[in-house]
Amino acid sequence: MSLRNFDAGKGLERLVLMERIRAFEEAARHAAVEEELVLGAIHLSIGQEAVAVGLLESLAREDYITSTHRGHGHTLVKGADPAAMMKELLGREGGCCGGKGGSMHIADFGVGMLGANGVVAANITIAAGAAHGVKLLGGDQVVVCIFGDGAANRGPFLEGINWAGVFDLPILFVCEDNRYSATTRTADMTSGDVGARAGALGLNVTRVDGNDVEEMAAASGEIIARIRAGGKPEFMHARTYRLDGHTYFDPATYRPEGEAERMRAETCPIARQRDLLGAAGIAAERMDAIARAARDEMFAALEAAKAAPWPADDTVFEDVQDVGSPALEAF
Amino acid sequence: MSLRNFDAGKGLERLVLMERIRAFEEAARHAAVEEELVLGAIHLSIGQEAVAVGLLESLAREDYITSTHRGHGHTLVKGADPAAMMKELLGREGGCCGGKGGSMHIADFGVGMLGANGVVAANITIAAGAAHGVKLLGGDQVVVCIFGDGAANRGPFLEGINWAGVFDLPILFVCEDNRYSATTRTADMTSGDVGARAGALGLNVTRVDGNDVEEMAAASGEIIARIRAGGKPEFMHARTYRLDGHTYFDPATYRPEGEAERMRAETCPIARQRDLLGAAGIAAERMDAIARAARDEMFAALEAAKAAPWPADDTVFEDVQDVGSPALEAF
Amino acid sequence: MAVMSYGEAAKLAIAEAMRDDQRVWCVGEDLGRGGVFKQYAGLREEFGPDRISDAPISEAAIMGAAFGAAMVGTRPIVEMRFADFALCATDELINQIAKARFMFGGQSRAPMVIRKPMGMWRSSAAQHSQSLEAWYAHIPGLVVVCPSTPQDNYAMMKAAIACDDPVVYLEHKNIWALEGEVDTAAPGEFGKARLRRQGADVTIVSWSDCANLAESTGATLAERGINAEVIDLVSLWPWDKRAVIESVKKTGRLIVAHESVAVGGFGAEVVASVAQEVAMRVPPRRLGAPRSLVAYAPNLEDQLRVTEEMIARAAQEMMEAEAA
Amino acid sequence: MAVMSYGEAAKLAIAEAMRDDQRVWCVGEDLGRGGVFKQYAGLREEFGPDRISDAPISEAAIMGAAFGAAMVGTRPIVEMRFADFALCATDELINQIAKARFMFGGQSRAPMVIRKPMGMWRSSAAQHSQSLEAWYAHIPGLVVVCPSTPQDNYAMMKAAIACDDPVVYLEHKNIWALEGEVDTAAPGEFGKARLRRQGADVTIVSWSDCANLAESTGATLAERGINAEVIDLVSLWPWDKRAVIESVKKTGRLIVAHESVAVGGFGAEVVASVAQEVAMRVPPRRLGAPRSLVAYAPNLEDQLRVTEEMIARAAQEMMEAEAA
Ligand SMILES: Cc1ncc(C[n+]2csc(CCOP(=O)(O)OP(=O)(O)O)c2C)c(N)n1
Ligand SMILES: Cc1ncc(C[n+]2csc(CCOP(=O)(O)OP(=O)(O)O)c2C)c(N)n1
Ligand SMILES: [Mg+2]
Ligand SMILES: [Mg+2]
Repeated sequence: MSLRNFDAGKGLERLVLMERIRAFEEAARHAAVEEELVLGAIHLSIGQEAVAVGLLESLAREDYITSTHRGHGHTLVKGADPAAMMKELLGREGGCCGGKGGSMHIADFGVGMLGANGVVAANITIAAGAAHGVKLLGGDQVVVCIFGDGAANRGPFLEGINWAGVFDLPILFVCEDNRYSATTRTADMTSGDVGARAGALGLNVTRVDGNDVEEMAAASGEIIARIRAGGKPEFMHARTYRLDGHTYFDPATYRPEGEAERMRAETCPIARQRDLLGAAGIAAERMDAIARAARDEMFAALEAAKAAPWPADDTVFEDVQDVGSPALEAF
Repeated sequence: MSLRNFDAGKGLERLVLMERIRAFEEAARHAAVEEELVLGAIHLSIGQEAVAVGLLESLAREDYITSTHRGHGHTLVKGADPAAMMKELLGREGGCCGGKGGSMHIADFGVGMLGANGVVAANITIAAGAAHGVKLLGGDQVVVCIFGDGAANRGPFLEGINWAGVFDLPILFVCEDNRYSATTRTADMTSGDVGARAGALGLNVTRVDGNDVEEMAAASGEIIARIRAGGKPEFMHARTYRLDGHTYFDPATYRPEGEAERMRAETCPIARQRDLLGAAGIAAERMDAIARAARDEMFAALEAAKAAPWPADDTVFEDVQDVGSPALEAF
Repeated sequence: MAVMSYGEAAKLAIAEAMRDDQRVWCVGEDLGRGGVFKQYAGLREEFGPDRISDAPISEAAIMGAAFGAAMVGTRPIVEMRFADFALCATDELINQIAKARFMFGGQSRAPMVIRKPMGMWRSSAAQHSQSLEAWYAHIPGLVVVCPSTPQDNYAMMKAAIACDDPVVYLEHKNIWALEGEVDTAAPGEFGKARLRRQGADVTIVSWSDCANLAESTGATLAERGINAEVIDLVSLWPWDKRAVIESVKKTGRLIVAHESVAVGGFGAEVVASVAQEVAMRVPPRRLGAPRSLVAYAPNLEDQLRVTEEMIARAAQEMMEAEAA
Repeated sequence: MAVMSYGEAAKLAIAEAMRDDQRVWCVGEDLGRGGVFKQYAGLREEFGPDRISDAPISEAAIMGAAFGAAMVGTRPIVEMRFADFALCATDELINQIAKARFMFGGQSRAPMVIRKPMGMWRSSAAQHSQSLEAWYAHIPGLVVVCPSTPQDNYAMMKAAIACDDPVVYLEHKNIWALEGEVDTAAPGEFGKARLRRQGADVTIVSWSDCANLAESTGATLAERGINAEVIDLVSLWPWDKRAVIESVKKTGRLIVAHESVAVGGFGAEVVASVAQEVAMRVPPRRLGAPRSLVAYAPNLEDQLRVTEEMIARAAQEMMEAEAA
């Protein structure tokens, strides 16, 4: 990213969002590791914040996204309340899913966040369908479907993207390529090229540096504008890097020595954005304050979550189904 | 196909095989329509014979194929006994699957024919696995996996081809593109290009006129030789045309007017091969005799099938499983 | 009351619902040409290609995309062609559709009808003949319907389309042409069994096409002096446990008959539920397919079928057992 | 006899089988790094990457390709990671693997072990917690195993690898670390239940981790003066119907307890089978999860669990019911 045309005000907003994601996940990790308050697996997107931030800023609240098991960042940027998210991670009342879903099923339909998913690639056909629904209802929302590099090896990748192409749906598919699928280097289990797959399925493909929030934002803005203007479905391949393990308890020892350290030093999207803003004349103190504020916000969210009660026991029988509900006497 | 380098002897052998497929299916259709002896659905490959014939002649008996619901031709060319096949279509004792499978599950493991399949695209991952097994066992067989154009829209297409690419397996995937998926024009439900999909999955792609048996044979021979020599998995897109309906009872009224008639007149692979052989000096009478012999052979197979008894009732409890078999007293 | 076939009855219900509610649409392979069993014949002409939508051969996408479209406010009817092919979309149905509302804490609904033509259909062999209704009854979040008559295929289809839960709708493909009277004013009710015959001697519980067999067995038994009460469950989840229990309390004898494999079939649920609440006069009986696969040859296929004679014999044996 | 964990026991069985038979190999995601539960830790070092093979995230291909490889003469062990993800390969397992031998008239076999770690594992929520053993028991062609102890996870894994049928092998992911003695000389037998405790008052039938709960409930009940006979089925297909029936003939009382959803669970099969053959002193009882989904919050998850107290109470009520 060069300084030409750089809008420092926008750049700062993006930094704020990235710091908030980072802080949310650090608070979540703290809750998990230090306080053992998060019982299920959580998957951190530390190092990948620029994708969520750059990608989603062009969306309106009414637009839709579907996400993955690694969806905190996407959910936060789409507009969900971090306190409700943190309560969900702790399985508490007031969690955005009432404590029933946890991190892997985080969702906030009120802001168009149609759900993380515990099944890799399952969100791809669902997102295509959301766009199909929008088209049938004559709405003008755009759908953004985010998945990992590993997801490109599952059948729904082909079926969902073909579907969007056939029905000409208002959707952007985004492969958030952090190079790993759990403990496996994705390249070792992938033949050919992910972007080319989408191209062969008839979609226009854009490749971006997913650790450059400015590039992400610029590219996403253009694509989403095209789609909103009645264009065809598109595909984005965003290269990034997962700085931590697959789950918070994965030491990620399978990575080549020094890789993570080097990537942390060279490509952390937050550090890069700070450098850029610094070069544009923004004082380090101001940026430190942003990071501190984000930390304060998210640790406060954690405190609020810790103070929240467990969901009422009998909510486990609610929202299963109306007809033949387990909450009914008869069953 | 030009006459340069044309080997009329080979060309005649190919004609024989195509006529045998055609005659087998005409006998089968006769049995179904006129005699109501075939009770399940059968899917005829009339018009597509050149694909089976050109494709499979380079295989040895030990090589493997997997096929689809439209698999009579492949099975026959791979070396199965037409009488056993016809018995299977009539559900009789002595059928290649003992009358348990019928047309859609026709198989002859003795000649490396690992089964037709009633589920579109399911044979793709299975074939990749057969090649995987060959590689693990240190065998030198090649696997040929045949599926339709409609199958390219199912997830196993992506998963199976990626698998073959990742594990570098001795397999040729062949899309037998007859333009239709049941009653739907496949192009209307397909985004992008099928060959390009395979290319994006890392495979070398060859496009051939599947109604030209000489071109089919030449291309297949080269590819299979490459694979046998230790090469990588490859992909072939063979364009052909289904002259009849999806099943024998489908009148196929959904096709544009005159399309089938035009295709029958212009592209029937048997007619084309006869023209070629005629130009090479082969007498029409000789070719007529080939057709007659094929018809005699297949109608004799039908008579043999009609004379065969039903399978013994209690075979329905055999070959389910060894452990916990329904044939055991206890169950 | 009009007389119509089982297939037409569901089509009428769909057409009426589509006229009433613009959000209802159908999607599946070949629907534009009427669907593989002609269940949609003529609907495209009225409703157009967007609402009677073709689909690629992509069962996972058909199911998953319909679900996505349901989440944003449409009401899809999903056609799976053969219940067997629906297995290509199992993750979508079981892990996504059935669970979403709960996992997301009530934020979403999946008002969908998932049509899965089921059952043996002469010489269709093992991949086109399955009856897996027991699977779906076991999955929280799903409603499961197995209609056996034109009346119920009309009324339950109407109810399924109106329902805000995902409904697995299993039509039996052997009875598309079965004709009967349809009262379009009679509403379909989930969990309400249909009494196909009253009787005091033995209760025969069934569903789907087997319920038709059970009813005719009832007539046969009557000639032999046995009054069977024949209950067609119509829906398996919820199912009318009360009606069955009341009947068995009266008759003291229970036979459950279904086409699907007996082992682990829903008949086990019925028998177990009754056994937990009613002391029967004689041990209950389950009739279903042996744990073997559906074969192509007709004589082999027949080995797997529950027949009228099997049900009648069971009833007679139960009467005699006690007499003895 | 060595003491080892449930997870190690299966690993030992696999390692021994792989040493004995070059055709045996394992395939699944992340196996090279030991697998998600470390069930394969160290095996790649001994057997190399071809026989402890990584896989793309392609459950359908893992299942389908392993089947293809089985058809040509290898003996694959397929790792599905979580039983839930196996639903992405349902067509491959149900329509292909289970049916091939039959459809092809005995020409092929599918000697495969399909490992599906099942069950609730603290706060894994609805997509990582399912117990669907009842589904597989209902499918002709499949063998179904649910071991609950290191001994059985060793012996049954050995038997499963040696078996020429496809074996759905459901390990419970809550007990990987459970330790116990393993007699490597004692062969595993399909369809042979393990008597976990002898008693004459009430028969408690269970499997998978719930069998451990049933055994400890037996001890608790003994303190309260009730002698429970605790039967661990170990395999659900085939299952040891005779052992259960003989036991219930003795005790006259039957409880079936399992972690999975009660409605349509395999407990229904057990209760129905017994009810068809044995006149019991009191109505049988089934204990399983309510027909709801597994929730993330621990207190909600606990609402779905069968507990020792629930089983004990059921036994006591059954004793008192008769006394009254
Ligand atoms: C169908 C399915 N298979 C396997 C898993 C287990 N799993 C969870 S996350 C993951 C890796 C996914 O990799 P990728 O798509 O690149 O996303 P990332 O974790 O890198 O964000 C795997 C294999 C799953 N959740 N779903
Ligand atoms: C998974 C699945 N979906 C649907 C069907 C029904 N079906 C049988 S053949 C067919 C058309 C297949 O088209 P194509 O792959 O082009 O093969 P063709 O029939 O043209 O040879 C369909 C949809 C099926 N058998 N399996
Ligand atoms: Mg990744
Ligand atoms: Mg085709």
